[in-house]
Amino acid sequence: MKFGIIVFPGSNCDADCLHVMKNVMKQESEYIWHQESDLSAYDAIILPGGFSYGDYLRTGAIARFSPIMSAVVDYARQGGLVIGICNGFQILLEVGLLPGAMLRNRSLKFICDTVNLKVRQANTPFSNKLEEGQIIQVPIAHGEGNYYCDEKTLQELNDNKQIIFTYCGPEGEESLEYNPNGSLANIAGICNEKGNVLGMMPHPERCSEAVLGGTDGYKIFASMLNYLEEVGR
Amino acid sequence: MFKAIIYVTLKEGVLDPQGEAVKKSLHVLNYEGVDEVRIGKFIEVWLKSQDEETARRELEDMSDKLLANPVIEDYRVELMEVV
Amino acid sequence: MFKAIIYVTLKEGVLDPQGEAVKKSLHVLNYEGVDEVRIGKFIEVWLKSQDEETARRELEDMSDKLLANPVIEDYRVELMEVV
Amino acid sequence: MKELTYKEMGLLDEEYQKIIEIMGREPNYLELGMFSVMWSEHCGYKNSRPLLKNFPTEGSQVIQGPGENAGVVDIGDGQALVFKIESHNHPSAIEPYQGAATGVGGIVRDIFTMGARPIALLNSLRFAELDDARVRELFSGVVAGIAGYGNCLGIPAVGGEVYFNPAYKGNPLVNAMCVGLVNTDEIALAVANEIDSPIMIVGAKTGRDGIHGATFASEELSESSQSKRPSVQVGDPFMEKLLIEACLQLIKEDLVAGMQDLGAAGLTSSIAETASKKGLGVEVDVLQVPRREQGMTPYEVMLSESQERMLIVPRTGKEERIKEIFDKWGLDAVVIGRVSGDGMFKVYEGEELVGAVPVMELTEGCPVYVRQGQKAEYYQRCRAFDINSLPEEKPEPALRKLLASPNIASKRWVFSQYDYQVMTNTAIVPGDGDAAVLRIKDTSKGVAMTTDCNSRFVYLDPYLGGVLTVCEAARNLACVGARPLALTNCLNFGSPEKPDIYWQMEQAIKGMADAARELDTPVVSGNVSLYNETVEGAIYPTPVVGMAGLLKDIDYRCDMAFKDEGDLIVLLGELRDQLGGSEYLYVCHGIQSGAVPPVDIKNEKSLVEMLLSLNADGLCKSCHDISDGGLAVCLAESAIKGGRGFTVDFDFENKRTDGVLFSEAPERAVISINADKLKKVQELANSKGLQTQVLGQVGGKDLLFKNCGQEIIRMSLADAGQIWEEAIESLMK
Ligand SMILES: Nc1ncnc2c1ncn2[C@@H]1O[C@H](COP(=O)(O)OP(=O)(O)O)[C@@H](O)[C@H]1O
Ligand SMILES: [Mg+2]
Repeated sequence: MKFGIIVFPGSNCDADCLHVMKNVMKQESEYIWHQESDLSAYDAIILPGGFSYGDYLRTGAIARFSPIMSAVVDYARQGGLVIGICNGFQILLEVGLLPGAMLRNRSLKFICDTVNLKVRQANTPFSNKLEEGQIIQVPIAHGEGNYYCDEKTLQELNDNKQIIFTYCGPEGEESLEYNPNGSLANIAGICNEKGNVLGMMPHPERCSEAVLGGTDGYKIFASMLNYLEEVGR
Repeated sequence: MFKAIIYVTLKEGVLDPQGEAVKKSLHVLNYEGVDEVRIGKFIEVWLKSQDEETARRELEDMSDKLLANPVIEDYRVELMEVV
Repeated sequence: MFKAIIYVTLKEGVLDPQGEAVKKSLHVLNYEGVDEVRIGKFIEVWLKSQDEETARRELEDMSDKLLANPVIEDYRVELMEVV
Repeated sequence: MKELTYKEMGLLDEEYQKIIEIMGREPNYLELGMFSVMWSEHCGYKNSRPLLKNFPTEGSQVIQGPGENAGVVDIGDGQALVFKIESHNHPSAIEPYQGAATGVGGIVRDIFTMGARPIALLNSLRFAELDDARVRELFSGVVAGIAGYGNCLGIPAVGGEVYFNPAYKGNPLVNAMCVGLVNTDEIALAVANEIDSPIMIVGAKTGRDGIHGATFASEELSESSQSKRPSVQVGDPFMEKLLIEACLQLIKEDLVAGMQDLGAAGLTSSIAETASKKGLGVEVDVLQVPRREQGMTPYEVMLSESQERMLIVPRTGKEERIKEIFDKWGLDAVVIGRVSGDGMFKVYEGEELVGAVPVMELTEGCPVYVRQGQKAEYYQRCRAFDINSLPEEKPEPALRKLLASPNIASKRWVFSQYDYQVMTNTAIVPGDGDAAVLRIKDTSKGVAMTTDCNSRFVYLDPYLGGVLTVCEAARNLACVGARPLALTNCLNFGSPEKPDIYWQMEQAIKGMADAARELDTPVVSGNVSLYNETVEGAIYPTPVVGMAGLLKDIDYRCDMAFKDEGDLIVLLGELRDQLGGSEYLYVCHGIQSGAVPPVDIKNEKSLVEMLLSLNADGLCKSCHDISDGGLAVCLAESAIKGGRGFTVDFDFENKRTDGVLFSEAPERAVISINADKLKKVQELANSKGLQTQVLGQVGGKDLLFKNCGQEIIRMSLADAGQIWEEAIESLMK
């Protein structure tokens, strides 16, 4: 399979994603500069973390106008797999592929840590190698991961089973105490209605190798591969 | 030449953690009369445009697209002609 | 009850990376008439105070201490009485 | 802008005379400004140069010692580490967020200027105590500034230290270190070596910010520092990120002959340094320099310290390709002048020559002062302080107080604001080991790094303190399994013009040099920050050491957490009870005094070798050196980190209980091992001439200390963990 990793000015997890896809997942992978406009060669697209355009004005706000983003929107509408991690998630919100918006962390501080996530849906292209209710450990690192949407949207997210990952405690408690940033309903990751676009604040690429202290992230990328192999693009 | 100020505020009902934090700090500093604090930003734009109407249209356009996020923010444009 | 708005801007000559980035982005979006962009913030404060004078003094005090950073920012207080 | 006199620019009468001699006339205002910044302590090292000569700077591992933007050390496989530490004390005192942020920006530029990809940040911070609201503001501003800048760049901040002491009231210290990775055949240097080659400036536009920043950094902080506030700059980490990517691309394509960042003293200093290496001259036209503000004078352009700018001397014929690359990243690259053969630094404004100064005089001509140090008045008094005159504090409350001391408590409040995992290399994260460990992708290697300085020791005994600082850094690296390679240092002191301060500098540097020589960790780079004083006096002398080391096999790294029930806890080194200068004396008795524990550098070296052998053989399950808070805190931290209690029971001999528990004497570490490995450990220790002692076992839910079977401390693990984890957090609420 061939993965494309989009590079905006200010992306800084692009190399990490490339490393994991290439050297750990052993897939053909390459960078796509934000001024490109053709995604036809790729089986899946990754929007990596970082500070595109310095995150000035609002996170993801300027990046969404990069030429590549209209291609990403088309790609997603045609059912292509798109995963946005951290800043990638923020960009997906701004461009409207996912509903809602990001606010600053409740603490107003950037926070770097490893958190527990509950897998809320396992039959998605991104979580089929995980089990529903399973608790995984994934690093976070962000200043604006406080997910917000209006009530109606939240209802829809619930009804359509679009909430994929939530922050939780070691026993799966989904309380405020285990919510690192104040996000609505402890949301850590959501997908679109069709299920082919995922946005998540935690960084699976930071826990895909044992030397980094955990491999739960590996399973998210393995799910994507599995899906692509089974269903095709 | 026109100068515009676009005031961007969080929508009512959207929690403003920064405003909350500032309020708390002000209480700590003994300004107990402070009831509420909300924080917004404003964007000053100097632009050349044919006329006021065009300028206003352009500015609203910019705001809808880029300067404000309609999911969480409201905005208001103030426009003046400058020399 | 008073409502105040404190406008905080970067001092003249101080680099405004945000404004620069927004300007560039507006050019990319074909708003070529945009000459300059500066970004500031404003803080809305609702407070109880004896009278306008006291309120103003308190607000200037708060701004000096907390709301603005005198090293790189200027501020301006707008005050009105509300019911 | 009001014109300054030479005195206001920080020049002495005799220095001004020397300038007139050099020029053969009165300098004009621009020329005077250029001299004054280049001859400031910050750029010219006029008070410290003679002392720095004492440092050992050579070794088979050293590729580049002091004199370039950063030092370079060989790590095998054609790869090298590039690192340096630098201060941003005064800007941070005035504007903590931006001061600290631009400090990070500056040190990062020093690293990629060498052609290296920055892979890690560390920092060393000093503040007064947190009960003061202004200190809390400084502390949170500085941490947020470091985070704001470094996180945006995507360089993990993997280590550092924070200390609180009244000695830093009004004059906090903010030292930032950056480590980069480079292929040895791609190291870039800051030289212009061809006459007529163009000189380009790239990156941010030049504004009026930071004029005379270098001078400002070389003065005491006073009321009038307030009026120099506009010299504080705002950083743009996004711009810097673009610069990193673009500049590293230039190196990959071998397009540049020389590259130099614009730091202190801006264009003046970077151009002078680039040209002076080969004794060449240079001509620049200030009108070509892209500006952010209108009406800037040549003086302002040449002295501006606007951030995020680089100077580039292209290889012949490569300007166009260089422009293309910068264009891709949305950056301007502009030719502003050319290299000349006459040794003069000529500044033009269009056609008009507005200043001309001999390049070498700016750099090498800087006067040097060899001063006379004098032993500080407090030294004998503190040494003679009789600790036996103090009552012993009860062990358990004492341990609680120590765990709650911000100097010892968990620094999570700080490092959780730093992205320490980006780049996916961090194998030992902040707080988990005595040093940070990073893997080097595509190899089995790892590198480790740490910053250290116990400035209370340095104050009480500058020579010993200097030795101990270097020893602690080396020990920390050995604890995680890394062989110490070389060090960088940031010498933070008060005014060198005061004889007792000069004595502190002399002695500390001598101590550091002796230890560095013995431990084979030469000095490859560094920075000097003097005049760290306020009206209330000088800071504690704080010569911060940043050290880097190499692990041959990343799989044999070791953290400090106890792992399994029943593991043996072994002390490497001796029981010692010297309490001079300890945190215990300060926290429990309010005293910062006493004789600093002596150190035998040879013995410390044996310990380092022992730790390296143990880790190379995979014998240690955990390893933690004894430093702040002593043996008791060392054990408590390993327990908290591992989520496992312990029982230690040993003979305190005739020593003071508080001494045995809380002495910060060096040459010691505590390891935990599988019980069947004890014999091997003992044999190894014997062969190195080191003592070992089994203290007890890992297990249970309590921290249990016994002296010959008699219980002296029993604290629940949960209790200890909570005190230690939440101390700083709760002070910052
Ligand atoms: N305390 C020190 N120990 C060793 N080298 C030092 C020390 N202080 C400065 N240096 C070296 O002197 C040179 C000049 O330092 P500096 O002016 O800080 O460089 P830059 O202008 O690149 O920031 C550098 O090579 C630096 O490593
Ligand atoms: Mg430099």
